Amino acid sequence: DVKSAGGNEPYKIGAVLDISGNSSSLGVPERDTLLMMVEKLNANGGVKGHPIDLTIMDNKSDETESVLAVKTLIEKGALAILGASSSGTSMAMIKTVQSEKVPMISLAAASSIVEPTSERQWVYKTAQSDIVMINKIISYLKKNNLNKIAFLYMNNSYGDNGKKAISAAVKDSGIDIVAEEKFDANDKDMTPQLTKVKASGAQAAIVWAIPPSASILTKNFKDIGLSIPLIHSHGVGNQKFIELAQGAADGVILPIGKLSVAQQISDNDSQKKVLESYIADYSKKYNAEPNSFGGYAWDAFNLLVNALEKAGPDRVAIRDELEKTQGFVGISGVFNMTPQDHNGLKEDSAVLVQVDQGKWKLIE
Amino acid sequence: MLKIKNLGVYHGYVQAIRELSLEVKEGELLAVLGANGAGKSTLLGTVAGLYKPTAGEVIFKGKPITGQKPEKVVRQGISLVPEKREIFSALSVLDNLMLGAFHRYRKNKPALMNDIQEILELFPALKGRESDQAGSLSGGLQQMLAIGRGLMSRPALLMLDEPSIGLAPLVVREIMSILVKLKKTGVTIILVEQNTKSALKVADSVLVMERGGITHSGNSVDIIADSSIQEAYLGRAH
Amino acid sequence: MLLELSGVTKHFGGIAAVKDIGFSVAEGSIVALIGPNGAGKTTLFNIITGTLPPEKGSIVIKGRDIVGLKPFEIASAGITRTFQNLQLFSNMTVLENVMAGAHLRSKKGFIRSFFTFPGNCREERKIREESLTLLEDIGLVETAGLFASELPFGKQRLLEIARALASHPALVLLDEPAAGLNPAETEILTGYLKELKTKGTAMILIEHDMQTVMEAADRIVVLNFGQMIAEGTPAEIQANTEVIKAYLGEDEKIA
Amino acid sequence: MGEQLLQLLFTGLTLGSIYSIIALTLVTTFNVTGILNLAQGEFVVIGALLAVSLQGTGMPIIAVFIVSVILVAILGGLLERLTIYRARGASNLSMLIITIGLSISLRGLALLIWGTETYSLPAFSEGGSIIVGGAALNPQSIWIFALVAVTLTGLYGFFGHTFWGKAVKASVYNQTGARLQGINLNTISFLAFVAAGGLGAAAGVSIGPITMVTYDMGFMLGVKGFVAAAIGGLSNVGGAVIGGILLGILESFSSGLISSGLKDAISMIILLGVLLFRPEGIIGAIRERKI
Amino acid sequence: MKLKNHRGFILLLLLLIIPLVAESNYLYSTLVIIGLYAIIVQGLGILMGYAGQVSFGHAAFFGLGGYTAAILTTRFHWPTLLALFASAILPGIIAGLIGRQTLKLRELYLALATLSFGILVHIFFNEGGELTGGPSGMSGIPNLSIGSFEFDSDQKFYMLVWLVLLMLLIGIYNLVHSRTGRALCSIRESEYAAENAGIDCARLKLQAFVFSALLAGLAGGLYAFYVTFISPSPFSFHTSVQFVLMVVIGGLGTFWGPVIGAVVVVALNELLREIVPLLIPGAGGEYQIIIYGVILVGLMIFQPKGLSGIGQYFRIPLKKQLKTDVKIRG
Ligand SMILES: Nc1ncnc2c1ncn2[C@@H]1O[C@H](COP(=O)(O)OP(=O)(O)OP(=O)(O)O)[C@@H](O)[C@H]1O
Ligand SMILES: Nc1ncnc2c1ncn2[C@@H]1O[C@H](COP(=O)(O)OP(=O)(O)OP(=O)(O)O)[C@@H](O)[C@H]1O
Ligand SMILES: [Mg+2]
Ligand SMILES: [Mg+2]
Repeated sequence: DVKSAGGNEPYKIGAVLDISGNSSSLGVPERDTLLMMVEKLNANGGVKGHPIDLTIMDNKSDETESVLAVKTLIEKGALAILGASSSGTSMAMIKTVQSEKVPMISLAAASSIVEPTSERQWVYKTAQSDIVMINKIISYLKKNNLNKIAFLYMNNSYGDNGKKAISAAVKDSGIDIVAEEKFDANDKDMTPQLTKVKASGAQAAIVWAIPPSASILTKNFKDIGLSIPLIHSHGVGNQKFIELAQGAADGVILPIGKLSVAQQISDNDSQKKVLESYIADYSKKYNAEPNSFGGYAWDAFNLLVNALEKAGPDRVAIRDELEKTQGFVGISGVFNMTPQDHNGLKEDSAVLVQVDQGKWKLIE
Repeated sequence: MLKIKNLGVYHGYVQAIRELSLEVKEGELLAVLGANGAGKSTLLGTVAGLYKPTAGEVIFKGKPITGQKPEKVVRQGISLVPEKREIFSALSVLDNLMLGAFHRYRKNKPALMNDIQEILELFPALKGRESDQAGSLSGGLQQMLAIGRGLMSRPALLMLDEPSIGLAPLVVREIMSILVKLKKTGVTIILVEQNTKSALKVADSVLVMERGGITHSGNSVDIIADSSIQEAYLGRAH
Repeated sequence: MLLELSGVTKHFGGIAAVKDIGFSVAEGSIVALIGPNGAGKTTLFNIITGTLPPEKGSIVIKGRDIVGLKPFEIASAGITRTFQNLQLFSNMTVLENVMAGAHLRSKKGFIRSFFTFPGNCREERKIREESLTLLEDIGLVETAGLFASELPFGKQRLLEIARALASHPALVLLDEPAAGLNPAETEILTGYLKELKTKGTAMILIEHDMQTVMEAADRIVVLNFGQMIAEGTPAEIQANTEVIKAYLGEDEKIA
Repeated sequence: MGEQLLQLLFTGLTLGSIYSIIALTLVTTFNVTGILNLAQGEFVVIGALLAVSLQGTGMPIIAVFIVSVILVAILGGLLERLTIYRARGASNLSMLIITIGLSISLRGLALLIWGTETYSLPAFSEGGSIIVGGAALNPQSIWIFALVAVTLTGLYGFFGHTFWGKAVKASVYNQTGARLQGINLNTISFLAFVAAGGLGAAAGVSIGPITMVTYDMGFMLGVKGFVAAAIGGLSNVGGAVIGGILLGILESFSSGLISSGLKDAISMIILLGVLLFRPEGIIGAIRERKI
Repeated sequence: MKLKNHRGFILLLLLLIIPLVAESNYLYSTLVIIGLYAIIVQGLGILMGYAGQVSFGHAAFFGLGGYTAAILTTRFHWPTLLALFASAILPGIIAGLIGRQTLKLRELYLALATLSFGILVHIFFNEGGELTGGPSGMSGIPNLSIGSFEFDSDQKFYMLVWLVLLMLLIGIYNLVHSRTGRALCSIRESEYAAENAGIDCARLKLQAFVFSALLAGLAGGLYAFYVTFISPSPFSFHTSVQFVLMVVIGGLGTFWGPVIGAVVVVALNELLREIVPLLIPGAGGEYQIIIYGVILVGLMIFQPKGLSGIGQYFRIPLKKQLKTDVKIRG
């Protein structure tokens, strides 16, 4: 029972996650991580003796449901809201948390969730913005003198945000996008798009997508005999991608949070210890490797706990503390929040890796 | 052959048949008369298994068939030509006739084709239209098809619900003579008719229904002679 | 003349369902249309009411050619019908069926219906009263509240007639109205139709019951294989050998 | 350019084979019961997911195929008894809603058992793509076409040449009439769903190697199959196959030559065109006279 | 008119008093969503239940209304009230344009045509680039205001939505109890007979279609102003199916059916979310989905004519009820 843990009044927090529906592959590991974290925290005496009472609600990946869920949670007295898992469902909650003045930490990537910060005082997020990843890729391209690229993206808000970010980033960089193709999350064959890429003379292909379509694309890529470098986004940063691509993934390059290559990063890296303990805890409890989505939830939860410790059960104070976060070492990177930056992650939060015989290999 | 005891049938909460009992002997042609809504169609439908009685018993050849489903009843040798015809309008005339024999053959045998030829002889108007869609036929031709399909099942008990509807006078007479012939081969027939005159000509016995019950029954000669029935059901011309 | 047909023709595939038909219907008269099964009678009704387009020919009502008009326009020109294969509004009550038949006699459109309160609507009340009277005349008033599908077969036919009459048409096309009625009931119906005629409604009557035809019709048109084989008064038709051979049968005695 | 067009054609055929097999299963149930089974996509998915689990036990692929087909066929029959059978006599729309309800529940069940993960299935035959004229053809699509051909032949034989086939058709057009001829509608409906389950699973196991398998992909597959079936005329088995292939090729060429974002739009416009100008489908079905 | 016939309306009026007693934003949001759906489904009910024409594309009109409001206010800075009117009218016009051809189709074919229209519009939302904001959608939609009065709280919005609904219900009540309502029903029953009774079926069907699109658009506009963020995902085919579900669950061709359907579907979802974890500890969304589907199937089996028919159980004495059950078998 929650109350008995520390004998003190529990702190209520809420989470709205995309547990079922289209984005369930995000919401499920997030839920599992949160459940694990709460259990561990409460077992260790909670926040200054106050146990955490976490209510998780499933928005079924639906925006309207998201609004209803966040309102329920606020009604039940949640001090802060974690979630939602994807951009659309997060965006739908913003009006409510802004007008009800409840801090919210989104687990989705789109930078528009926290920008402009003047209209998003209550909204924070833990996933790296696309631009962080894009910059990693751009520098790789420049280093290898690849000036003509093809950009392929999934036709949803993940792909759309990637496209916006890269179009902005390649300006004045001397890199040309010579082919731009999109595909549906449900598509079963991307050969038509790749045929166009093949004809365009691109020197590298960049793909903004998640599995399974990202894996199908990778298979098709190999099948039609394309041999230019294939660069994916962090959206494929899990073992599943490699598994599904059935061998075709070898050679794929991508920027990624450090979680997947925790063993390979240098011991000096401040994140190393945090990463290893998360992996250990998660594998022990669920008998599976954690992925970056779970990592976003880990970060959001701990950021909140940090703020709670300093602020106590007061929404305004929690918000203020979140904004003051400095040097917080998380799974996705080291967070330094400011009033202008409600994400707080920089390029050092990502690394470039390459798939080598079915394993991630750090390449810098 | 067919025995009905104290039958009661409801449509919703309208009682369509109340405490009705009757008996039909083998090889008999029974005509059932009665005003609209008397319950004639309901009676036939109940025997055929389309409606479930709330009371009473239906016994066919000594075996109770009360409440059995139509697909089972027809296998016992009872066939109904329903008043709304219920033909398969998107299938061809030929297929419609074939399906009439479904419970006998289930396979496309030469014997089946012979039977179909026989039916087409009875209804020459259908000849040459075997491959037409049944739904494109005129009302009367559809009626012939429905009767033909009923005959295809070679029933021991044939029930016809107003077979003369929509048929030209010549054809009505033709049908009545077919019924007489059938009867001679030992088929038992229940004929519901509003075309009283024709029906009485061929019937052995007659039954008059009113509000779900039987008001008169007897052989056709007696019934024709009964002046009260004359007035109520036979109209002026007799 | 109320209705004049000439040269009306329609084929289905190879079958000439209706071929070069021409006759006319005088105001307030009954014309019977008879002929063997499949002769094209119903098809002719379908053509007159605009349900099927004719290939050739003209159909003129009150001086206006109605070929090419839609069925509802033809209805508002004053022609309604009953259907051989019943087309009742099954999930509506008997009264509603008749009131729907009276659609043309009221005016409110979609928007006005939305904004007016029906309880205060005089028009609606009037239609209701008239429909009940009509049901009374045809003998269905006790069943007014039943769903049309709950009526026995014979009464469903009567309801079709009532619905066709509800718009006060100049001409009604009746497709076998007496089918499913017993002789006594048929007699009542015949009387009713004759009375209707005296009130000025013209009718075309398809009917296989010769007694009704002979008694009610002013003129008879006989079709066979889509063609008109005879036209005349009941007495003339009765004596026409071709008609007897094709349709009535030798030994038929007509009262 | 020629090579590119050939590649697009091959891709279209691969997609087309997937859509055809699903359209074929949809049309079969529709022909037999008059019910448009929106849970058909779920049968496909569950068949494929079962195959994933069975394969995990080390069974050979042929055994996996058979067991999964049998299990889903049983599931289909079971669901028919539990739902469709109990609702018999209800309107078409109610039946449609029931199948929607079934598809929702089955999706939930799949989520519960197999989770949100994406799985892959091994191809029936070893080896990579077949290269023809510089373009790659996925060998699995040949297997799918074989399945389509076998099913199609079976269905044609059944509906066109057997007494039972006629009886089944008749029961769709007029239920009362059919029962009066001794045709048992309950059995037919039961068998139809058994077949729908079995065929669905067969489709699932064969397309899995190309599409990968997630618990929620049934819905989209169902919709695509539905569109393909409609292009073919909705009640015509041959039409369903042609509709499926057409849809696949159309999608492939429009995303390869025009714009991938508009690919679905183009197939929808084609569908609308077919509906408005040839509502009976590209292969005309018959229309009945009602008056 | 007798009081008895208006019990529903009185109940609705009572609902409007809730704000005086309750103070739960969650409750109001749920009621706002129910109200919006009820508006759409009530219009769809006229089209499906009365005119007998199925539409699997109404999420498109809902979305068109929402996007119209969003685009006009954020891109062109229209006054919100004016944009709200436009959000009803534009879908109406579009329905008018596509309806004439589409409504010639029957049953499943009509369902398919509306479905493909719905998917087309959804693609347009996704592909609209700058205009619609693409898959990421548009944020920054202002609050709805009339003059200086701003609908900035759930409570105010709730009052607005349900007042609109109440007024629409009164109109629809008039409509279905009028000559037009009867004519619509007769189209559903037999188009041949309706035409021969002088009813212009094509026109009337089109009117019903446009009417239902207007209502869906209006609800879409209100939705945009309520959530102040809009993206393509709430307007997909799934939503269209939900609307059809609501109509059928409530009861086709009944006046109260659609409202009941909207209430039941939304409330059921919310309830399951609360109750399922209590019944099955640790249960996630999976169980909710399964149970929801099972309930849906159960409703259709045991109440195939919809929930609004349930009232009859209370009116007919039990004895008669038993007899009613003895229907045609099979
Ligand atoms: N489906 C039904 N629902 C409700 N009531 C029905 C239904 N079918 C028939 N009835 C009622 O049952 C009674 C008997 O009807 P039935 O059809 O058996 O009469 P009938 O003698 O065949 O009449 P007809 O000569 O007109 O065919 C009638 O009162 C009728 O209203
Ligand atoms: N839609 C159609 N398609 C094909 N053939 C048709 C169609 N409608 C009618 N026919 C054919 O046209 C001919 C005339 O049919 P019609 O229904 O007019 O006959 P009828 O004189 O009314 O006969 P009955 O007295 O049997 O009702 C018939 O041979 C019929 O099969
Ligand atoms: Mg009868
Ligand atoms: Mg006719």
